Amino acid sequence: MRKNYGILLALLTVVLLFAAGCGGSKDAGTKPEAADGTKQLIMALDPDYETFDPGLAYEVYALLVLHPVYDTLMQFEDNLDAPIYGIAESHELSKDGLSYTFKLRKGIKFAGGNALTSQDVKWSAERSMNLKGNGAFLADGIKSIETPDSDTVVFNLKGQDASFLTKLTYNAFGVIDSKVAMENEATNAVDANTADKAKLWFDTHSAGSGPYVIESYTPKVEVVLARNKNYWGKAPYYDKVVLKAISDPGTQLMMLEKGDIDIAFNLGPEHVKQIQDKPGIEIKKAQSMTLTFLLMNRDPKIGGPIANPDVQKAIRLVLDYQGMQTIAGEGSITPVAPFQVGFLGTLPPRDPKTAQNIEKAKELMKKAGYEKGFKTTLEVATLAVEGMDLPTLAQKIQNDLLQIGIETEIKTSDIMVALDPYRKGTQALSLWYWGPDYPDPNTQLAFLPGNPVGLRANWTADMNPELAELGKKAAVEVDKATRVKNLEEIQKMMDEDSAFDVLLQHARHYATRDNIQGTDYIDLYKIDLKDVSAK
Amino acid sequence: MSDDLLDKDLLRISNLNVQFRTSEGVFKAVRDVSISIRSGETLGIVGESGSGKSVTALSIMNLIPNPPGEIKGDIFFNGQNLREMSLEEVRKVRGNEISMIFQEPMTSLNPIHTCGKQIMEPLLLHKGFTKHEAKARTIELLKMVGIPLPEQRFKEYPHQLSGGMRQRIMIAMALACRPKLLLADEPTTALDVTIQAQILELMKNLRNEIDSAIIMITHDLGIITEMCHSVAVMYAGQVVESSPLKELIREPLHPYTEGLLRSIPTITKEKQRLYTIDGTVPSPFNMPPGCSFQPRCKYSNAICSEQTPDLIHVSEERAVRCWRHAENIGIGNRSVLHG
Amino acid sequence: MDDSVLVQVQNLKMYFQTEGSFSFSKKYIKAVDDVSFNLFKGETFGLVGESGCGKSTLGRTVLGLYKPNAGKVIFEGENIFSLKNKRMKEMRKKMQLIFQDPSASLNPRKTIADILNEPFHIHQVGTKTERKAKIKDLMDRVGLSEYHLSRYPHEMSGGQKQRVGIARALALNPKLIICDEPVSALDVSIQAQVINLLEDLQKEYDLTYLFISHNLSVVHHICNRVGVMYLGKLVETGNHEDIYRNTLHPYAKALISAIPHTDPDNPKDRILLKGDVPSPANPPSGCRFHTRCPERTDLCSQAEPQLKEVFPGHFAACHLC
Amino acid sequence: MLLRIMKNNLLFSIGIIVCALWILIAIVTVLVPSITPYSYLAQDLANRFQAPSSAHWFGTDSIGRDVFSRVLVGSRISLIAGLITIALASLMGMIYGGIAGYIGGLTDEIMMRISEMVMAFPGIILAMTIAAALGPSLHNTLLAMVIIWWPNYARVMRSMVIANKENEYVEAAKSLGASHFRIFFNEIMPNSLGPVLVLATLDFGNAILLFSGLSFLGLGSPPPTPEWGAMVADGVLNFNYWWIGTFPGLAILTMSVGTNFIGDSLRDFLDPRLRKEI
Amino acid sequence: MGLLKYTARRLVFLAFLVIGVSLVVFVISHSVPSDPVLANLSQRNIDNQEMVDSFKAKWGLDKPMYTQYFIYVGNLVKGDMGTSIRTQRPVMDDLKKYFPATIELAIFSIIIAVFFGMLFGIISAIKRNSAIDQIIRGISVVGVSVPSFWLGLMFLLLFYVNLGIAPGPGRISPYLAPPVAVTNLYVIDALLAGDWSLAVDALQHLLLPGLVLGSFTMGLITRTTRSSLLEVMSLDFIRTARAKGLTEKMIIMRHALGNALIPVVTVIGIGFGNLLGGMVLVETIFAWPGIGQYAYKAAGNLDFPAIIGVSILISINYVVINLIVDLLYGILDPRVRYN
Repeated sequence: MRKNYGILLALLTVVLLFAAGCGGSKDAGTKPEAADGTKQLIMALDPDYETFDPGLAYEVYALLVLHPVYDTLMQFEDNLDAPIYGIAESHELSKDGLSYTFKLRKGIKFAGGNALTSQDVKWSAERSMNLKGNGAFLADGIKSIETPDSDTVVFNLKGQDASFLTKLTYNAFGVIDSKVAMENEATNAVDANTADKAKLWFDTHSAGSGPYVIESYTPKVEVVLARNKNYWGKAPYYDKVVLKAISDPGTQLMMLEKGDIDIAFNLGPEHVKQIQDKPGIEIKKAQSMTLTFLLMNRDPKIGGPIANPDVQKAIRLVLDYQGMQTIAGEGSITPVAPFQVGFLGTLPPRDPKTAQNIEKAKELMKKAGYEKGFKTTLEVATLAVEGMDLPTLAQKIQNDLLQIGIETEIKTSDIMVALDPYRKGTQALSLWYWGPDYPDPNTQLAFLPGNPVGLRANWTADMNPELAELGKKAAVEVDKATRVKNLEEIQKMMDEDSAFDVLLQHARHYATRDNIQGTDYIDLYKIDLKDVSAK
Repeated sequence: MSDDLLDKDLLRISNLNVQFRTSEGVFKAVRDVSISIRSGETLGIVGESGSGKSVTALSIMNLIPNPPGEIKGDIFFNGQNLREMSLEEVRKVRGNEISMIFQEPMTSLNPIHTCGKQIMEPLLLHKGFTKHEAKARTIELLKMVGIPLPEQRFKEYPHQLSGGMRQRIMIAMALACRPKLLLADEPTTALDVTIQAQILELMKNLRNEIDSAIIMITHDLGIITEMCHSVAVMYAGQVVESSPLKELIREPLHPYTEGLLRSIPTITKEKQRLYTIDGTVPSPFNMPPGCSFQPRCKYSNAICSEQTPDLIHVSEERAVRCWRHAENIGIGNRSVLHG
Repeated sequence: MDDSVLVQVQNLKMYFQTEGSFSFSKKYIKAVDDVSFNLFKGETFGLVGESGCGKSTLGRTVLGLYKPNAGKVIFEGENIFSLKNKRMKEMRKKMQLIFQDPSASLNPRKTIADILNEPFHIHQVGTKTERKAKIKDLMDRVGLSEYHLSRYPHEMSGGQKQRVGIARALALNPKLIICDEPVSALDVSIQAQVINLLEDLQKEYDLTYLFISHNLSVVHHICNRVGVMYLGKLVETGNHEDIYRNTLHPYAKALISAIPHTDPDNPKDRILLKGDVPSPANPPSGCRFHTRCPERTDLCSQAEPQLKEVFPGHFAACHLC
Repeated sequence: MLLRIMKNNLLFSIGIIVCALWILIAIVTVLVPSITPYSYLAQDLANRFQAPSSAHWFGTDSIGRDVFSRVLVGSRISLIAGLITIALASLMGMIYGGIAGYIGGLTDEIMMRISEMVMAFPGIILAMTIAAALGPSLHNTLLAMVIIWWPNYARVMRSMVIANKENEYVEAAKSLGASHFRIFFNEIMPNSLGPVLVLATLDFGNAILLFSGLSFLGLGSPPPTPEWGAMVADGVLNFNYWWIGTFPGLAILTMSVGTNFIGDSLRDFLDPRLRKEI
Repeated sequence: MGLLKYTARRLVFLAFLVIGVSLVVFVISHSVPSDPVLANLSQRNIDNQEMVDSFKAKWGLDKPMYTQYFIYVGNLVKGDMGTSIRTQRPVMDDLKKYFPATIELAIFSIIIAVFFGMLFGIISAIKRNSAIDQIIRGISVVGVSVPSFWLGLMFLLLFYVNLGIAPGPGRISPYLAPPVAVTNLYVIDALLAGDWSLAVDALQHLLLPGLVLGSFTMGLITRTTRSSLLEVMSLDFIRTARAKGLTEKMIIMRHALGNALIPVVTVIGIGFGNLLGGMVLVETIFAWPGIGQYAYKAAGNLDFPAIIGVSILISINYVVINLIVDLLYGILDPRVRYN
């Protein structure tokens, strides 16, 4: 008996290995066309999405999937300055600036066949608000939503909001087929955060009107989007889009080189260099809206010597921005203040060659009474920002700070764990990244003293009342010229006195096979999948 | 050597030397051993632990692992020199014409096979029996060695049996192919006194039935007395005396044999202080010069520590390795068995 | 009891549990089951029986190494099981143990000097120099040389190791030594040396021996009185002469007849017992020997025979006696 | 003895030489930090991602540090991590297992069930959780490793103690009136240590492996500590600069192979069952 | 009887284990300085007390620890392990999704490890101390010593990138769709669906991670097989088998291997346990969507419901594997059943 098992086992293994070995040598290297001729796009990325419920999803890559699935009233095409219409045809703003009235395009059907009405728009927005998910704050300013008729929807705001149209581009305002959703236990009621049971359904199904529908979702493996046959607009080129979850950029690169995938989305600057001259690959670069910055706590109880504004200024002067840009890769820049280049009113970035002034930094240290330097901890989350490893950058900062005698010990932790002390404002010196919540400079006002991010450095309004006041004005200003003036003034003030030092505005590096097009970078969506096609 | 000598002897070992190469050096386990046995005879080899008696038996079967062991000398079995046979040919003799019983019935049986399977194995291997025939013969054998309920025992595993029963299984296995020679290496040492008596009785009865020659290896002179016709006494790898049993008991020639006989307490003897052999067995790595027994021998004189005595015949059937007897007989009369 | 008695063993029972502690159905091996006998000062009492009969367990229980399930061991008038720790430690000096396997009973990581120093160390006896002198004396007594002191057990022969074991037992001047198969692991020529040594020491130190052995010839040689054990029970006790020449119990008879004899001219009739010793976990009813007894009657399987004095000083537990 | 084993055993000799070399490197780089061609911390952004050359034998990493120097300096961390883990885990396991084995009965049963629970607990997850909760640092990681590791030793120690408890020399000590304390530490412990030591030698490589695995996952000392596992992770990040990950990986391999060769040979040597001689 | 009792005892232990393991994680979760609530809300919502409260209410984090624990155990009995804070899905669903991928890889690599490990071990033991033995021992030690994350990297570089003879990371080629989920073992599901090429593709993807993951176990099995076989070959019953006249091959196949396998089974069990531990690293390198990556993410994010879920799963696995090993023991070794 035993002997027979042994032989069986041996045979089985040999057969398996043989099959594996032979097949491997034959197939690897080229991506065969699907047998039935369906056109398929394969994109590899390191996804952070955990759900595709448009009312709950708030992750960086959520819109990559949700944008082609759920239509929104407003959307972006390529320029983040001004949103354009999505399923809205036109809109009017009331004189007091508190009421937006949208007309919907006619004849739009959901993928399931139901007609899209203003009721669906209202229902979807209310559901998002009541689910109290991570993205719900975008709807904070909304007082009420009215639907005078089936293709008109009115948003009444609590106060003026210069960025309201931009906010509407988010998936929180993605229009859901409310009938289908309610069949699957969704609700827009006030108690939706406990009564709504549709999340699991939304993870693997969709009820939108966009060009694609979610065909399947295997967490950590792939999301498959299939063409929406009822789509109202121009049909996308690909029948199927497969988003492969491949967290390691090196692996993405390998697979791209092999032709196993069409897009490798999470490449670091260094990976790109590797494949510069490889045939069949097109390298894409774009300005990302992601910032990396240094948080310097203003509370002496937490920050110790770091809390001293002169020390903070000295740190800003001693850092080698040029070196950091080398690490972050070509295309990265250093804005003066936490306002991204590309947004309205942003000042030109620092010149990395002249930004560093060690002598002056030393003087400031002397002035602050820390001529001999001090020891502190530099906290950093273990993750990569736009392909740049944050702990690597931390080591560079550690090295630079030594020049004015600041000895740092790097403390790394997982992002979720690091977020806790960051949000509580208990970190003395920490390295962080920031992506705008919505593509409008107003989102950056959070960095001002007294505002949420400012408070994480315990930078209270009374420490710089002038700046805080200006920030409040800028938030509600709707006139473009005044906005620009205010924003520029804020940046100049923050260059002089700030609890933050913006180190980098990153470049986004990715690569595609050179036989596809329409893969340009849009910070909000990353890539607009419906636009991708073969050359 | 004459032909009739070969004819008479079923087994004749001459000048057997076995040595082991170990990390501490070479040690000679068996030195110049010559023994012969005729069909139907029972020969006892007696000696203390390390005297080389087991190694001698294993050498006959060519069971000494090589390396570290090395065997030299001739072993004639049925007129053929086993030492000159190929391993393949030796295997055909093993378990078939010569078989062996070991000391530890506990460990000498494979724990994961049934007793029946283990007894059947030599039958299938050497006799070309079918499984059915082999099973029938095995049951027969089990009955022969006095195992009750043989059909049931056939299916049982060794650990389900007592020590005495296991040793009976070993005997059945050894006798399966009706061997011409049976080597029994301390077959009862691990057993209790009453069980030992059973096994010895069994072997005595079987000896009459199967007509094999038996070499009985033991440290217990009592067992030798009960079982054997003739005896070879071994000390430090050498045969120091060989003799028919009764003569040996009555009149031991070698001082070691004498000491051995006198130092054993018996229930027949009067209570008196025991005779002792002083000192201990020499280390195999560090043999004394001359006679190996000389450091412990009360008769030793100058020559004993200078020259190694040969095994000399003092009569037709008796031989001894001792200078005392060599001198008694005189150089001229010495009939040297070998060398 | 008179002064001549050193140890009284009364109704001693020693059971071992076989199943784990979480088990509901507890099973016991009755290694020693209701055994009583006396040890007289200066005598050698031989305890014989086959493996598993409980003779070693009995020896160790008498020494207090096991806590018995029932019974008493009265040493010089005191029941050793009711002694407090400190008193018990004192008592330990008076009784010692010699083991069967001389290599197993010596700690392989200690030199002979360490091993022999241990009794003195444990009981805080003597100064360093006193101890040294005493150890030297002990080595002398058991026939070892001073240079052996620095050796490790594995560097010595079996006989030498057993001498060390004897020396250790003697160190604290005990009154009772329990010899558990002291010669059965030794070669014949060495066995005689050790037996002689034990006899010499007994005379010299006025020792009492409880001599446990399966070798009836050795027991015959060394013992004044003998007890025969079978399956945890004492089946016959008596003087050396009584046991060997006037054997009462059928088991004792079989045992004695099973000894291989060294006289080729007088082969004797042998009583062959059938079958094996039953398991002590599940002993037979009535007389425990009835399953193998050539003389059994119906009564034997029903009633358990008690040890009774058949002749003066000669006890046997058999319905036929 | 060492030389005698070495003479007959090629693998053992290799193991001894490799380990001796690493220990030497670790000691020398601590005593004479300037012996490395570059400081292991020196950044040179102009010369980042240099392939192996005569200037940088193992190339440079993402911020221009010399990989060779970092690999050399990294040896001390792996050695210390292995040493501390094994030392603490074996000490803890020995005491625990020793007590369980010596007392026996219900105590033993309960103690062994508890250790079995720890063994059943997925160690690496426990380590990750501890490191994530307390923040990654060398001593948190080592703490986690010790917590995972000790039951192995407890088990071996217990079985040794149970086996040795039955030895006659223990009974001899008991009959002499020795206390439990004395019996345990004087008679049983010394004779139970052998297998534990062999296990410890064999385990040393495993501890280095686990440690490097944890530091690969970012759970070791914070940067810029030149931990080999973290350096391999760096190599994965910078995939196509093969040298960044390959050399520290080889360093882990050689150290782990070295200790395993030693442990393996020692076990063969000390295991009497494999040295059976007639 | 004994077997049933034994199994029952193991199962009782399993219940204790689950409670113990979950309790340990629970205690850790409540003694760490980090706050999972804060860790899992977005940057904006953390400032919104209403959001925080509703989050806490949802996960029961506002109740005292022991209440939470009782709630948890109560749900566990009903088969509900709570909801992962990170994925927002029921932990049970997550485990069902990720575990098959891990099991498929583990089974594949254990097959590789057992086959080659035993093969190498047997060759090595037979050719003891020869060059091939040294080479195999070297390989097995390297197998045990090589850091899996590094080996995976090297394998991918060599076989996938440079030589192009092996497929890349993942369970199947990116352009293929996974088979209809039945068992969630892709190879089996593909075969069930009758898609032969998909099954082959899935098998190919198992090869590299399987080798990397199995290298440790393979080394362990080689080592154990070798030493176990050597040990068995020195036992008495092997001498008995030789004395019966069996050839070396027969001795190894019929008598030695069966006995030598017994300790190997334990090692296979240990190896299987180790595989699940080593998964974290290998899955990371090979983008394998299994329990290891899930656990890694869960631990890093202090997603305690998920951590407890994974821990319980793996602990149960450990106990079940041990149980299987013990039962196998009983099959391989007849002595076990009766002791």
